Amino acid sequence: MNDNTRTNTAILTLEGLSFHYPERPAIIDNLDFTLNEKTHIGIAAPNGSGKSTLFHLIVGLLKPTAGRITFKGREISREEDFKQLRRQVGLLFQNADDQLFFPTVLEDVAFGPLNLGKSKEEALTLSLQVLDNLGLADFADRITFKLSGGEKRLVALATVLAMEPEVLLLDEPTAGLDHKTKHKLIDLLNNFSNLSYLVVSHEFDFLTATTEHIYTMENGKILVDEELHIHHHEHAHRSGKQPHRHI
Amino acid sequence: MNDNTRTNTAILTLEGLSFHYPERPAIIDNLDFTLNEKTHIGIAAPNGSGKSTLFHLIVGLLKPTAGRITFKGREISREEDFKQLRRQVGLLFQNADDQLFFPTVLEDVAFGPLNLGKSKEEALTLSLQVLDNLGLADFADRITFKLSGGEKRLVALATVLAMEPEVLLLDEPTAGLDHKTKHKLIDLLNNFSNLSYLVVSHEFDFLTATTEHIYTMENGKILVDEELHIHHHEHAHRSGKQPHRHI
Amino acid sequence: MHIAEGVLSGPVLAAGFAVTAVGIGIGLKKLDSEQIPETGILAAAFFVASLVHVPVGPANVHLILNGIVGLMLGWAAFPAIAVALLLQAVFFQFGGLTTLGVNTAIMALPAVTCYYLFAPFIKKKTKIASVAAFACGFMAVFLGTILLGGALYFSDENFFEVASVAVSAHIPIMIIEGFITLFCIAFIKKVRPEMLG
Amino acid sequence: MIQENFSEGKSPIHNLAPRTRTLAAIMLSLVVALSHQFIPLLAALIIALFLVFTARLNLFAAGRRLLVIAGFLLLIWLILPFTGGGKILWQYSFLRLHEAGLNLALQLTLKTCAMLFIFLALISTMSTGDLAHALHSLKLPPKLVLLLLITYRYIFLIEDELQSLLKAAKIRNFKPGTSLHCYKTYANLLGMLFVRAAERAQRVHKAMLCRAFDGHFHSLKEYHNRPRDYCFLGLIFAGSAFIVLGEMQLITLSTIF
Ligand SMILES: Nc1ncnc2c1ncn2[C@@H]1O[C@H](COP(=O)(O)OP(=O)(O)OP(=O)(O)O)[C@@H](O)[C@H]1O
Ligand SMILES: Nc1ncnc2c1ncn2[C@@H]1O[C@H](COP(=O)(O)OP(=O)(O)OP(=O)(O)O)[C@@H](O)[C@H]1O
Ligand SMILES: [Mg+2]
Ligand SMILES: [Mg+2]
Repeated sequence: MNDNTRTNTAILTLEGLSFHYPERPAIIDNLDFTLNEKTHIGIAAPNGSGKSTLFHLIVGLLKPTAGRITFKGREISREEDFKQLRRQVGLLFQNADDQLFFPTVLEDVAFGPLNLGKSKEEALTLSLQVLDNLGLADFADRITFKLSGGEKRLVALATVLAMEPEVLLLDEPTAGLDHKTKHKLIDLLNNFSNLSYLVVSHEFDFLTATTEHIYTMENGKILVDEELHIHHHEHAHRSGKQPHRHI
Repeated sequence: MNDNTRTNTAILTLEGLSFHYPERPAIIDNLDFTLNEKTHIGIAAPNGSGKSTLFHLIVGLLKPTAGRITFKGREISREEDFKQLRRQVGLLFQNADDQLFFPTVLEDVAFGPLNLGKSKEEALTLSLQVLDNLGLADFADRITFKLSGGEKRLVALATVLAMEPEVLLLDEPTAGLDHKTKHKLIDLLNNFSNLSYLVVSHEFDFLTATTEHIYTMENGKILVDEELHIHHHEHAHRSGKQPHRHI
Repeated sequence: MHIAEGVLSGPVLAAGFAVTAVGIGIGLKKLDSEQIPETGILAAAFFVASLVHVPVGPANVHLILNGIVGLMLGWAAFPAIAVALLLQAVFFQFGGLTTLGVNTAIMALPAVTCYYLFAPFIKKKTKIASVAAFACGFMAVFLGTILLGGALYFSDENFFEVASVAVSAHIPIMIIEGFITLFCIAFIKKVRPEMLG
Repeated sequence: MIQENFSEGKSPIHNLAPRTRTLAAIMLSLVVALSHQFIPLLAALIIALFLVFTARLNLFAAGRRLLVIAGFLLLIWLILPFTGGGKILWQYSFLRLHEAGLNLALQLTLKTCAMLFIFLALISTMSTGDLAHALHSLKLPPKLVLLLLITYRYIFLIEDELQSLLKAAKIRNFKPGTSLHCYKTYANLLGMLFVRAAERAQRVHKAMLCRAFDGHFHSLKEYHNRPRDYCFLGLIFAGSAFIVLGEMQLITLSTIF
């Protein structure tokens, strides 16, 4: 679907981005960052370093106090531009509970496509297909509120994918998930090689399995020049030293 | 304070414990388990396997459909017994926001001691001391809802410790916390060698650092005979191969 | 839907306090201490929900939602609404101390009335439930505005025109509250039916 | 966003016990609410402004609170002077300006502003926790006080949840409008808010049980009345008495000058 020759060109560029909450010090401070097409980047940084804030800035839920956001070569500044951008940049919230507010899974997934002006039939077909791709075909009529934490996370991902984005922003997608669900998520993300994504997580295992580069944030900036190194740590498993998959 | 010769005697015993939510299959199914004095046990098990349910059963917030709970040699069955037990078994909830219900930190911490019949002065002194022990002395007058996620978790722990329990049940204390806060928690727990505790977590690093045994749950039972083994896994850090502490 | 301080006459203020005191008395009596967290957190949810502005044509109105409060809380609507209004006064200066009684009565009396009128039909599986839900939202606001108009009129007859304007301005809100209540109750029935009494 | 704007401050008023401020506010508000004459209402407005200054409120922020009552006052000024009875002061085709209506509008404006400022200076300068303790010491039912504390604590959390849900709708290209789709979306969003509130309430209740809660609410804070509290109450009492006497026309302009 994508023009393959464009790989390695910037899809999203942030220049000199700054932001602070009212009467608070700067959280994002003159931040520069470029996300290339079809690249997958991880961010691991302490609580409160501004990761969620950054994601909200990118999709225009918060307005920067200074700086430029460029998406596919166009500068994004007015709310109209952000509306366009939000069709192509999908944000998975830190808390899946905050993202789901319809009684059934199918209604929730179809909400985005309906808002994009699709007809009911188109929206339904698309939603069912997205659910199917995520292995959630049986979930269409389930009550979202009663799903488990991991299931909610996957449904929230479905609501984002139903908007057919080209870039995904994933905010701590694994918090509170067990190993099985985590590995399901890893497999899913590894199938999204056509998309670009940016993942925030405190778990290095997860980041190394899903991204090519891991950066950190400090003093309101993303540190791209000091990439994180991989090393070994203790880790416990029932199947011990034998070869194994996490379950 | 404790009688040291009693180490290695059972403090909490569960025998044939069973439970199911109304019109649902059994979540806890004929579970046997013994917690000895001054032992520290980790539980790592998938989402929905009943870990939180088990903790709620132990402190009598849910009533088992079958089975016996014995605490310090006494069988606990009536609500009166559980009231006694809850003074000595402190539960840290999975979500700290559910556990902090007063506007300021000090009021929240003092709520338990006041309910136990302590005078205002005693309750205040005790609360301030607990906050101090956790390095939260400056927090007394802070507004609970303005704390960060990690700070809330530590304050919730303070509210539990102010009841001066002998057993702690910690339900995913690290979810969403960064490395620094996680390590603060590890240091704290390692100072609690006088207490027994049971920690639920999906993070093996954390469990190996704080407990002596790691068990799992399957089919409504705790599997003690198949203890989890420790092995190595990839892990990333900016300071790479050099010796380091997590920050 | 509230009246500012300094507008109503002594007898009307006193009547408001009397009704509210009785209502809170009954409400608290029916509340076990177990139910206080639930009532308090729902009161917080109503406080927050009433900050939502929904568009009507070119204007925005904020929601009142006393019909839903009534369905979920019954008599406990009195203490819950009183507490929410006190906090609204503290944070936003809506209403005030002397009008707390009247303002609580204006919202809570219709809430309790609608609870008795419509709660028995809401749980039915037929179309009647939807009609009842709409009627509940509509009537709770309608009765509230009538009380509001009455409080003004009985304070000073010169307020007749002001009261009429206030009542007619609420007509679109009644219709919107009807729909919001209808859909909201449908949601709750699907997701957590035990919340409806 | 909900904010407690005036509770953090250092001023003679902030230094008073919450109970003193609550009592003073109740006394003054009642007296003002029952007054109708110009002199006492003017006096009340002056007392109120004096309190606002003493509390060292940010005057701009305090003035902005007048917007809350502006709509109602505008309505009053547009209607009352032209419909109220009494002598006709001025006439232009069908428009007639009546003396009684004009007086009533003026009187209401004075009263409403005075009471708003009294509330701002005396009540909004307390944190809600302090207000709850004041109500507790004034012998309000403990259940009601606990209800107030819990409502207050969870407002902020639920507001956050609401903001997140609204944002979640926005990133899926939801545009509010006058349509059934819009109302349905809001209704579902609110339904979710209520359901989550109820679930949270269950967990909170359990957490309270774990801390040996038995239905009785023990207040931690104790405020001792100090001399300045008695002085302040005395002053407020004198002010109130002046307003009452003025209202009863025992004090008139001629007695003052
Ligand atoms: N609405 C708000 N108003 C004021 N301050 C805020 C608001 N939201 C967040 N903050 C503050 O901004 C800082 C950055 O918050 P943010 O949520 O972006 O951090 P984060 O990196 O996502 O942290 P976490 O790992 O805990 O999710 C924090 O100190 C937080 O307290
Ligand atoms: N109040 C309830 N009513 C019905 N079912 C429930 C209720 N609470 C939990 N459950 C179900 O019981 C099962 C066990 O839940 P529990 O919360 O104990 O799991 P857990 O092991 O703590 O999971 P997690 O890792 O997600 O915290 C889940 O399938 C859950 O959906
Ligand atoms: Mg975050
Ligand atoms: Mg759990």
